[in-house]
Amino acid sequence: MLGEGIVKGLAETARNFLGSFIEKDRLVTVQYPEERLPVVEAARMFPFLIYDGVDQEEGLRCVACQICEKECPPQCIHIEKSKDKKPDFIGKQQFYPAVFDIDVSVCMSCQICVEVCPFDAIRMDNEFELSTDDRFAGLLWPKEKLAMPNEHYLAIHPTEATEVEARRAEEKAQAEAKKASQPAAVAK
Amino acid sequence: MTQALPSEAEQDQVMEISMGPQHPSTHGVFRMDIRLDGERVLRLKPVIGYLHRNHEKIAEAASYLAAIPYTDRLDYLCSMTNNWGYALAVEKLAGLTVPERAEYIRVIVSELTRLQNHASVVGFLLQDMGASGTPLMYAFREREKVMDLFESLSGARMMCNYMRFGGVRVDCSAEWLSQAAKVVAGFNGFLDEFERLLTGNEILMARTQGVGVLPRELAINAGVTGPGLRASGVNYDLRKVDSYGVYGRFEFRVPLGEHGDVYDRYMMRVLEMRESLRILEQALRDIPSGPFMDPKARLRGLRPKVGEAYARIESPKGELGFYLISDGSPNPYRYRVRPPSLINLTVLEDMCLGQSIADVVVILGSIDIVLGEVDR
Amino acid sequence: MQPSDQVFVLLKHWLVGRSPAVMQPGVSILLTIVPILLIFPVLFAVTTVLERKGLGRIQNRYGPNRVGPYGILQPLADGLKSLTKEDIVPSSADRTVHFLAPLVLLAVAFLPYAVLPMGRNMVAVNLDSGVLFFFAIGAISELSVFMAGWSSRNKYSLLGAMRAVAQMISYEVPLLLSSIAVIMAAGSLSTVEIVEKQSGFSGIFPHWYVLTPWGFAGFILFMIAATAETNRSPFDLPEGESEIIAGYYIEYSGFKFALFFLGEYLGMFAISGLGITLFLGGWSAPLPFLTWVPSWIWFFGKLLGLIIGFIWVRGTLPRLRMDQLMNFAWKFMLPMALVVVVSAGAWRFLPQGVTRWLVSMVFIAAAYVLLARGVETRNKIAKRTYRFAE
Amino acid sequence: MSAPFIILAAVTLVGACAAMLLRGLVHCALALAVAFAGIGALYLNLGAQFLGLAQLLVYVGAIAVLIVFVVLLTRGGDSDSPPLSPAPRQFTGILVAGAIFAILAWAIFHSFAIHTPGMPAPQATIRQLGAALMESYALPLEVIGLMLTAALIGAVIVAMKEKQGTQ
Amino acid sequence: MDQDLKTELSKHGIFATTFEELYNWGRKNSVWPLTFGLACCAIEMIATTMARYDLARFGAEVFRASPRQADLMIVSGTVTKKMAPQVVRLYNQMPEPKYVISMGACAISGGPFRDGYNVLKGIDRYIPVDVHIPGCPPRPEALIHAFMALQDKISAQHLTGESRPRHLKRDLPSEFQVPELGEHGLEPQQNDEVFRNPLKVLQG
Amino acid sequence: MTLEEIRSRLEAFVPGCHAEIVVNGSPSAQNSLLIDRQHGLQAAMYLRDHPELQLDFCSNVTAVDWPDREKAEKIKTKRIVDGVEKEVEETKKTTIPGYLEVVYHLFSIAKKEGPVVLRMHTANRTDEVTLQSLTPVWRSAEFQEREAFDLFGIVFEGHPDLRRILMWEGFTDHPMRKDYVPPPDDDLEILAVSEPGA
Repeated sequence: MLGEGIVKGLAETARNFLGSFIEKDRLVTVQYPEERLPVVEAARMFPFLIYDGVDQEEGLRCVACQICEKECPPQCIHIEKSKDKKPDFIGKQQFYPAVFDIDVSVCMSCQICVEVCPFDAIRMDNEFELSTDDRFAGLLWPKEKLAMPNEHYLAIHPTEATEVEARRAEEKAQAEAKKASQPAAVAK
Repeated sequence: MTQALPSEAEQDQVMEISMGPQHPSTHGVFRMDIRLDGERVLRLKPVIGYLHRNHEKIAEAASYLAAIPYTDRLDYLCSMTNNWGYALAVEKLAGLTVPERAEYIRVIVSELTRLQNHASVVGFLLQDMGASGTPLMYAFREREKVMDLFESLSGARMMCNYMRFGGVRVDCSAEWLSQAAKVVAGFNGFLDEFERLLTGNEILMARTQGVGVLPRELAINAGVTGPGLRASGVNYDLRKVDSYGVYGRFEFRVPLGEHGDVYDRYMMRVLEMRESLRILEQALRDIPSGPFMDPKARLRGLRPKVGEAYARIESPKGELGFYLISDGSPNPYRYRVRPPSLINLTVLEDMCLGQSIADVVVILGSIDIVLGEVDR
Repeated sequence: MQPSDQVFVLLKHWLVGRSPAVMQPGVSILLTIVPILLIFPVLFAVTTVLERKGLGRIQNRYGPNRVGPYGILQPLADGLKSLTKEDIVPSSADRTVHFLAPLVLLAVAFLPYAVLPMGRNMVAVNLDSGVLFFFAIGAISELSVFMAGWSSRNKYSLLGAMRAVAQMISYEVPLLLSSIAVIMAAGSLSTVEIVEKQSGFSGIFPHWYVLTPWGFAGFILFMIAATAETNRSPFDLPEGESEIIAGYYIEYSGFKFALFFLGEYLGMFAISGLGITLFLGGWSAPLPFLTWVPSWIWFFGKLLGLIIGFIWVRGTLPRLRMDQLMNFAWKFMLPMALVVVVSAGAWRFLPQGVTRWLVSMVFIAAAYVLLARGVETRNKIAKRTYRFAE
Repeated sequence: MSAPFIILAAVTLVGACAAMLLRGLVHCALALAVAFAGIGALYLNLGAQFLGLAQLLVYVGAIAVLIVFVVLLTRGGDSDSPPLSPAPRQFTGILVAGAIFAILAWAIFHSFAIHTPGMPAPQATIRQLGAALMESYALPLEVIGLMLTAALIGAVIVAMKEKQGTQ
Repeated sequence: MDQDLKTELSKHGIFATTFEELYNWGRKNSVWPLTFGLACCAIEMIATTMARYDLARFGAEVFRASPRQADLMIVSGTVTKKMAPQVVRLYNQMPEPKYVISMGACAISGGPFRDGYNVLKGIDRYIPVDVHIPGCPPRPEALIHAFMALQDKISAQHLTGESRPRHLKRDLPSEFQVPELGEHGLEPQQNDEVFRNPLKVLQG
Repeated sequence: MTLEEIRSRLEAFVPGCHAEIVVNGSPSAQNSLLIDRQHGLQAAMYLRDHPELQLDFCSNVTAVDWPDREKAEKIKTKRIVDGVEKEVEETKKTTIPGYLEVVYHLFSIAKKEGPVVLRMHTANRTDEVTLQSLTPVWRSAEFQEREAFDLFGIVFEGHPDLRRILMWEGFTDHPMRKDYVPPPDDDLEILAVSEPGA
């Protein structure tokens, strides 16, 4: 009969209207900024560089191998290799990035830089409150802004970070064992 | 339903309007140059290219891996299926195999994609019909649940960048699977609600039945694929025809329409969502454990042998194909997307002739285009 | 009678009495007009918030709730913004007509309140032909809509205006016819008299016309036609956003646009007020033991109820197409309204009792079944079943 | 002559003149609507409530809108003014207007009403109007009704033929 | 008015409001966006208005399809060269005061597609942008955040003095040059009145 | 039906048609059929209407740009060097003239088979870029051929509405060609310049 479907539809909206006062399921709004959705571990927004220890320059894991720069699909990473070298966590001499910029106005948050990085140096942050009225300087992040302590990594990606930690500890142990077994080589 | 058009002499009130590229119901930056007699459409020419982002050119200049995040942005409602289509093409080109677990994960995520795409499309269709947002809100309420799943799996809500040639990027946890099962279990309730709200609604029926009829022969000849083709009564679902991935193992039905009008296309989507739920239930139940990547697959520096491959999948919009030519270098020599949205648009004019302008937006909504894919 | 019932009437008398004798007629007029000019725009503001919040609740969300406590200051902010917004007149537009259109609409939107009895003894002018006045004024608003659409020199606005005028003319017919049923039953064109006819009770049932078979059908028809007259969803084709963007006021910005909004809502209140007057017993209480509640509270309460109904319908239904809308007006609403008139006539001349209920009901039900089938076959709408391929 | 009468008369006259003199057709139609409204208001001012409101409802609400619609549908609503009619036709117009004015004036001056001053205006309520229409003037009413019905059916038939022709 | 005095007054229940504050309060709390989506970000923009995030809480659900009635243009997605003239035209049609949020990488700089031959490298080349949101696409919360940043920006504006908002400076245009579709690309490539290219700023 | 059978039937039933099988070296093994440019339409018609093939569905239409290229072939020849017969590799360079190619992927909905891949070449990349349009056979080629016209500059004879589709009217280049150079833009150096350190 004509009108039946309309009445059914009206009943449905009425149910939702009244339900919104009773059931939480019917009122799904999360009132940002006061309420926030839980941030999932996998969430990714823009990359950051990890450093160990307290000193940014000292502990930066990046060795300026430039793989991420090459693989970055939109080409938003800009790296200039240092002239000198510094030791990394296992004591091997490595280059470090003299300049490491990410143009977040171009970055597409694809995480490919993270996937290709062999040094666990770059990871994705989940910070998204980044709006700014500064088009150039505000969105071109230099090394100083990108560097984050390892604790931050552990905090936002705990599962993955602990795995990385364990692996790195093992590598370090191996390197030290190697060092211990071949003291002559090192001495030379 | 094409009515006879008035002759030139009778066309005294002919009006040319150009709908778009900024128009609330063109689903993005799409323009239609329409010639109207009163409110009746005499001619309709789609004008596209307002979102032509040079996807193919960019992909040809980038490595095989770098193209994956770009495929996310093709049909930006269904990044997972786009990923799959591309991954399938590269796998064919390079001769990679996919572990079973990865195949199941692929099925799960792409059926979830289908659910959220169809729900949003129906919502948008109703929005075009002037329902002040309510069906769309309900659809997006459910879509957010799928988005949450995608985010906790891949890290991003829309641009998942999840599949890799030879598997998927990360494994899904048992927790995620149970969460997905919960979403799937709740989805039927949503569909019931949606159908109570809409399916029997006389206004919806009056607006959609007999409107925008696409005859079977034209649909086939014009290469229409997806729900639009099946609404015209053609039994052609690539999940059945090609049985790519592990689709051969699931029990599901392909709904078929009879009239080929907007209502049928609407119902196809609703019914397909129900079938997708069946597939999801089976896949979530049967997913095996094991590796999720082909150990032979190399992400960086993949250099397939000289040759070419065309692979296609049933994306929610229709047949999504990828055609790759390799010249042995790390970049594809030719990278081509067969966009279902664009090709389904071919028949827009045929469906709209003789209809009123209010029907045009409804017909367009029922085709389900995404401009990112139309223009690439 | 309760003093609270007549509080406004007494207040007015008191104020008029206190003013110098020469100014008394002027003061009396002023005290009648000013409250109307104040109350309904405020009601408009409240309604916009109510509508946005109500739609929000229907759609599982909160709606505006951050501007002021619970978002009640939202319309104030919107108003302030609209006032200070740049007023753009398109260079190709007809400046005079473009300027006049919202003013005419607004003037016309306020006039019908003159004959609406908003409480016992609370009517601005007790015209003998109040209902006729209401429709006569309402007819002018079509012209203002046309003026707005035509003067903008925009294809969409012209299309919107044509749609609006065609639709308003078409739905005026069933609107009038369903009112005529009431006028026949009441034997008067005066709104005050019509309400008074309905204010009695039989047992616990009030004498509202909506509680008779023809009155019920007439009320439904009246509200459908009213929805169309005020361009509310699902008859909001003139401003059908998904097709012709914003319809006839597409080129209006700033405060003029706000005036259109105001005019539209005022029209909605006025026609709801008429619906209440004609079918829902105006200011009269629904149950005998509730007569102690002041009459104006009943009127505004009913008004609020109808507004919520409008919002509810808007939150649920998609929009009709123009030809379907016209077909519906002429091939369903009009014959149905005629049947309602006939049925009301039968009601009047048959003796009280079961027979007239039965006769009236049979009339309405038979007509509904036949006409509904007609609508279904004409639009070829039917439920469908689908086949599946394995 | 009271102030309201003067104002209303002025509005009506200005509206009527504008309807003749304005260049844009739509403007003319709108001015005509103003003139109609003015006449309606004059009726109201004279205490003929029903007539005044009916004038508003029918002339402003229906006829003016119809005119506007017709202008729009036939000419696309463009403001391209038609060339002013040539002098001979203007002359005929003036002649016709003068003749009508003369006849009306003659009729009014010879009418019964103005020669019997002091007669109180009859209290014509709507009930009386209805009764008059249904009782003493039932036949004319029916005839008019029949004619209108015939016209309506004729219009429908013409429209249907056109529709068939296009199909 | 003196801020200390005002807080003191408000403690005693007296709300002193200057005209400036009222004006800013009005326009900040009633920002109606233009129904206008370009690409992927538009979906997130729609998601922002939907039940989960509900932009309506800020009074901003009144998406107007006609630029004449809109206050805010959310450039959500890739602006192609073919579309750019249309975007500028729409901006020109909006009445003052009008705001622009450039949502997502593509709108800011062309984003991942900036190497494309048909992609405009940032909408700020032609129209002034108030807030940029990086991300591809930004989360709905990020859009709300940007919206609140815009509100803060509005309420901090003074109506007089050099820092007054753009629409109150008589000498600044409210309409901007619409680029033309040329044989190889847009002409001109940017509107120098609007676009501050750091390259040029540095050079001179 | 194998590709070889299709080829021989085509050549038999479409008079004057010359078809050639292009072997695809990749694991996908999707070999294709190169048809001469004069008989494309007829061949397509034949393939669509043939009761055993029923290739009623033209899924994908692609253009490929092949600029002039030098093909370096390593040829092993036996030559007597220093009196000993040795296998010596020689590189032989041949210049292959450039052309534009269109590829059609055909499927059969009725038979649920496919793909059959058709290719056609233009004579060169500059002035003789005309091919027969297959839109009269399959409507689905309409927009895709327009796209090939727009982005590659292939002119399709017999196309009902051959206009630019993605780029605007008045645009003169064909950007998907391999030698297309976009107009210069001074933007891309901003990144390096606006660096705080620089």
